[in-house]
Amino acid sequence: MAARETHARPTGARHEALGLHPDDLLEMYYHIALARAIDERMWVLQRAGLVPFVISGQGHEGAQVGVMWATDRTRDWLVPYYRQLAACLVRGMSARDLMLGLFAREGDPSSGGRQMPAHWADPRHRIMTTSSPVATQYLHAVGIAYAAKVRGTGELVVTSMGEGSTSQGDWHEAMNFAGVHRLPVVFMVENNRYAISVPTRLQMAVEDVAVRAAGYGFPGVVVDGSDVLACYEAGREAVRRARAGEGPTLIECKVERLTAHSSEDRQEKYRPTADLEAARSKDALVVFKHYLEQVGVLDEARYTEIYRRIRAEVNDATDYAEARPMPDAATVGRHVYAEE
Amino acid sequence: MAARETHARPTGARHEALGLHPDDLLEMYYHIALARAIDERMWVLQRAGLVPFVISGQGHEGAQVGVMWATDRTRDWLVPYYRQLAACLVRGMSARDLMLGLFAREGDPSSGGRQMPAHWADPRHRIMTTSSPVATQYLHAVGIAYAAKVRGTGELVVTSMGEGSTSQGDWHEAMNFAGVHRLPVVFMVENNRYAISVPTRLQMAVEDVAVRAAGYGFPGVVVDGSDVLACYEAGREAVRRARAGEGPTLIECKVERLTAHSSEDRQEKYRPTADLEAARSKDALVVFKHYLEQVGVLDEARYTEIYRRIRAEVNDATDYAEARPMPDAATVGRHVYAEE
Amino acid sequence: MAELRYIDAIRDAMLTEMRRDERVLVLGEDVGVKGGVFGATDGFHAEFGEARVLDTPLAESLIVGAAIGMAVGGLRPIAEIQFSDFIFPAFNQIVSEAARIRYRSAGAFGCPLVIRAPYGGGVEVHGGLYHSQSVEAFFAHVPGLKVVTPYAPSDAKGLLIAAIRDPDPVLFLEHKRLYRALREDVPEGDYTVPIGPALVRRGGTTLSVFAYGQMLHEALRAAGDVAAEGLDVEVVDLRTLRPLDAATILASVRKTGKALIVYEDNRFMGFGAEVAALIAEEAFDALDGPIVRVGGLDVPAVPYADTLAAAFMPTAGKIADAMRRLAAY
Amino acid sequence: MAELRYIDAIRDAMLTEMRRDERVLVLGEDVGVKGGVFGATDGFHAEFGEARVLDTPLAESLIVGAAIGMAVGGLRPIAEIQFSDFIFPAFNQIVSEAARIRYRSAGAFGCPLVIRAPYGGGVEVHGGLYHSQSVEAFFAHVPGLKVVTPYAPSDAKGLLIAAIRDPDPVLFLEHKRLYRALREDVPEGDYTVPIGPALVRRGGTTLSVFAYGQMLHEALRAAGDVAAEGLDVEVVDLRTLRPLDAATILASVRKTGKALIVYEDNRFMGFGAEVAALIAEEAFDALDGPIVRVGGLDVPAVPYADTLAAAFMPTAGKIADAMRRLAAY
Ligand SMILES: Cc1ncc(C[n+]2csc(CCOP(=O)(O)OP(=O)(O)O)c2C)c(N)n1
Ligand SMILES: Cc1ncc(C[n+]2csc(CCOP(=O)(O)OP(=O)(O)O)c2C)c(N)n1
Ligand SMILES: [Mg+2]
Ligand SMILES: [Mg+2]
Repeated sequence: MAARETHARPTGARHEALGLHPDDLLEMYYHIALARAIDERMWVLQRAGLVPFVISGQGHEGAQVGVMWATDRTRDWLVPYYRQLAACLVRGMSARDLMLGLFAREGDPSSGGRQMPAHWADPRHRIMTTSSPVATQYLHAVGIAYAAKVRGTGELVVTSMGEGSTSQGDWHEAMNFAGVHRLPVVFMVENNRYAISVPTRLQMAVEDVAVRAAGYGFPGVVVDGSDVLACYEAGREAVRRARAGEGPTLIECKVERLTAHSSEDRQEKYRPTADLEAARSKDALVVFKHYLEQVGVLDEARYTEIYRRIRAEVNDATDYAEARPMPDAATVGRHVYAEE
Repeated sequence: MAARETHARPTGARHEALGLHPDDLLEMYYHIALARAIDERMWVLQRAGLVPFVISGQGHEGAQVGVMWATDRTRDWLVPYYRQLAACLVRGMSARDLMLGLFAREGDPSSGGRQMPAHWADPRHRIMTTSSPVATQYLHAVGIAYAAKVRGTGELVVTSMGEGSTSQGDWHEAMNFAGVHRLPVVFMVENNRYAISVPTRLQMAVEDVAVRAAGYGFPGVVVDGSDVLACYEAGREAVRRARAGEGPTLIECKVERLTAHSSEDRQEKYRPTADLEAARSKDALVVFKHYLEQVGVLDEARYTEIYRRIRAEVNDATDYAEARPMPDAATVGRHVYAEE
Repeated sequence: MAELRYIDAIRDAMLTEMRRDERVLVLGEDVGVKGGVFGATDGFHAEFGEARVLDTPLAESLIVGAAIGMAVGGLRPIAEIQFSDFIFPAFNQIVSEAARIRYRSAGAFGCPLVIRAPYGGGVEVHGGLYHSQSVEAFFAHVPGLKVVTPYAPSDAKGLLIAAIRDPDPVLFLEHKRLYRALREDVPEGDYTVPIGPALVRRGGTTLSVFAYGQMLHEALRAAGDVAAEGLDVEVVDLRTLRPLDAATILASVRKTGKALIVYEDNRFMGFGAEVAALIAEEAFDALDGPIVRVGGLDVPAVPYADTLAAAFMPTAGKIADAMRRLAAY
Repeated sequence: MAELRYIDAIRDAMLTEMRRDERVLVLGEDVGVKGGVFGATDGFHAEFGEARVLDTPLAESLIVGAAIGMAVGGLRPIAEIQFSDFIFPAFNQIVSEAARIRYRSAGAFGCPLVIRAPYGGGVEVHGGLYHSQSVEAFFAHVPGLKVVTPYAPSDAKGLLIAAIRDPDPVLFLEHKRLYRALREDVPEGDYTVPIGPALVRRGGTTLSVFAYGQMLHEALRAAGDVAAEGLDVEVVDLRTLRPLDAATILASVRKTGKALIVYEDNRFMGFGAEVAALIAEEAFDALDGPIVRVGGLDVPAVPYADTLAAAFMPTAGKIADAMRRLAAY
């Protein structure tokens, strides 16, 4: 991977060259840190037996915030996958929204408690409803992009999945269609080297899934997912292309899965400890903080302030969601079809 | 395409350099010509109302015979698609076998009259049973190749499909799996620029589907399907790789569909006359004959002899099949499950 | 009113809606310049252009999956599956996705999408194992989907327009043998037939027959044949399989006391099983005889050779025999 | 004999066959070092190596499609679908391919293949819409497939070995709630239970209940509960759904005169429809009451929140109520 890490060590010039203001940087950091804090709380709640299940985005947050930061949050779409907690936050979902989903409580905007946690949806923020069968969302994304193109709305669509999910036929069918019609879509692959327990060695014969984009007639780029600014830069170029009618881009972010696959998984069985430790050194939360300190954007005071704000939000969201009632059993039959 | 046609004009040296004896060449030509003659007869029978349906391999024969000639006909597998009449002949099916399928008569080795014509099967010749849903066969091919590898039989598998069928998810899933396990499989794509009426422009954003092989970690080559020796050469190298444990090869043969998609199709509606005329100039039957004449392998006498033999075979097969009874209605319920 | 064949009525319905509502588009294999392998979209490409008459790559999961996205993105897609036999690669997108978008988002998202698929076989179809299948049973089982299979040209038009305007995904199954079989007066322009209600096509008192699609045609013929023998058979056209019109079915059985269900699909677990189960539970007290099903053979699909295809198919003759036996019970 | 849980019996069956026959291999997602998400292949990777315990790429159509090729190529693949909810991408390969290889080649080729899939939900499963589904109805409709869904650990072992040795494709459905629920004496080593025959698990005279999988457990509990009220309920474990053991079903109904069918899957067009239809046609004369079905709600799948999941599921309580009503008819 070294050959592809062409970015110099962070200097002040980097974010400035990207046109990012220190306030942007702090907001980006806040979203990464908030996502992590919510996520960690979810595990605590699961271990305490308060919720039955959690699936996590830890280690993916920097890539998501970087790429999503380049989109227009009022009109663009996100067609997410289950690790995109941070992306959903950037799109405007709140900690309360996410906690309502975790607890499956009344008012959960994603599914009204019908889906497992991490199956987000929010039409207010153009977050398409998430399903479990992997890769299906790529096809929805190209369909939404086609509609945007035909209707001339100027919208674009970001969608994502893990590297394992690229083995599904739907992935290929979506890539192909997007290439043929030069659709305004940004395909993310969050490559964390594992599909549950299956390592990339058994998943694909190439190191970078991004090389496949050439076979569909559009660019594929590889970025270090711990380098938030590099992700932003890749996202910005992909957004520019999509907006200009130049078509799709595949952005492969090399990320690390810092937790087990889900609360049902015990990764020690298949993942060497050394591998997990190495992963921790590629944590965008740490790397980006370091950058912000170096360039003088983040100092102790600001840091404390951000974490105070986050802690309050997470506590509030947890208390709020836990206090909400379970969905009314009488509603189980609703919304199978449109209601008059 | 010009850039990829790197072969010089035919000279005696070409087939000699490939180690092909004049007898091989004549046998190859015979198979191409026989396939064409059977195919043409099928259309005649269909137009005469003697059979309800025909789907054709005209224009694909040279590519098939070229590639298949490189395989070992006693142990290798063919997992065919509906245009591979010529490939099935090379594998050992007879004109009678094919005509029994066309007429759907008792004794049809492919399906006992259960399938539409061109859905071949023959365990004696290791021709896997063909189905209609396109691209499914690529997955069967990689499964057979996996079995061959695990069992250490030294067998390899050739499978094929049209360029349109590469848009199916199954295509991708098979390519990926074959790459991961370096399976002994030769993937052919017979690119005739149309999927029924849909031109490649709407099918894929790249000119050569072969470029996609790189994304699966193995070579993809493009060959001119009217150049039988080039197809043989590509096949030979692919077979060598497979046999040596180096894994799969994708061979994209640029061929021409000289007929409508099937007897149900009227191609004038979507295909310009000029396009069809251009296609005729790329007919391997003509191009290969020309080569054989140039290098002095085929003369008038041999030509007449070959066609006499072919005419007799086609007539015999037609008469034989037509005279056979229809399948006994009482057998309709057999072979849903294994019989004791 | 114009005398139209079934296929013309289908075409007319789409044409009407595409002219009325520019969100409506068709997509599928060969629907463009070729106008579809059965001609359902003949001329559309010239009138509406490539963006709204979209020849897709050869991939059914794409066709349905992208159509879902189009529906969410504000369009009204009509996806054509070239033959219903090729709908299975799209099974996941239909069952796990289209049918659940609304439920799983608790109503926040909807999926107004029509999937048209020609189905069915018979000796005349010469379709063999993969161009003849009946697929309704798989999909009628799926909550969130509607499944419609009209018999008459006017219903084909009216139900298709209703399907296009429906806020939920509709699988629209067209029996290939009906396409060019009969002509019927079909109202011009805007005309809808509601999704749901069945229709008594022939009143009778001896027994009730429930059928749809091509089998309705066979059932009507059989009813005509046995009428001479004094059997007064009621024939109900189910038209919509999901939601099923239980009221009309039960009312008919309550009147006649006997039920015969005819379908071309494999008998075991075919759609007739649900109709039988419904009657056996809800109208048991009214039954004067066993609930009889006449279905296709339990072999993978309709074989190609005429002899075998004939052996597979339920026909008017076989149906008439079943009527006689049931009437005599 | 060893006291085994269901999951252990499954594991034991595969282990027995893999040791006995080196053509047998397992493939699927996470079946390797991890040993499967439910542990069915725990330890296999170490014992048999990567080639015979194959972690596939994340693609179900590949898993089944390649397994078909492996079967044709002389192996005996056991394909694991991680959750039955994820079997739909493989629908085409199962229905159009595996189930038809033999028929379409008039017996020249066969496809000895087992597809294992954990299914089912319930409040305790917390699976939500995509980790809880019952999928048997779709597949029981398919000629050429066999569909098996054992309830007891010993049956799980015996039927799985029978499935592995079967010359035709078998879909083997394991209810997730049974995995660790009960223990039973299971014969060690080579042990088969034939595919096909149903089993009367509790004899009775008041009415017959037909169920399978987890619902059999609920039905047995309900039968126990109503016994105190004087209802003598017969409970039949169907075990194999295709081929269905019509003889045992009909004999039971002929004895009791009343039939109740219980299944967790969506009620409409669920497997119970076929059982009801069979009885309504073949044992009508013996019926003393309506054929009653208790099934899952007709919503897309089992919702996640406990309140909603409970509302979805047929439970012993609901089944007992149905027994009482039917007995009183
Ligand atoms: C069609 C389908 N098959 C199987 C699963 C079960 N499953 C859930 S996540 C997962 C692994 C996904 O790996 P990857 O795509 O790399 O994403 P990651 O979880 O690593 O982010 C699997 C096999 C599923 N959700 N959908
Ligand atoms: C899954 C599936 N969808 C649709 C069809 C109908 N169909 C048969 S052949 C064909 C076009 C195939 O085009 P291509 O792959 O380029 O092969 P060619 O016929 O040109 O050799 C189509 C759409 C099919 N057989 N299978
Ligand atoms: Mg991963
Ligand atoms: Mg083609």
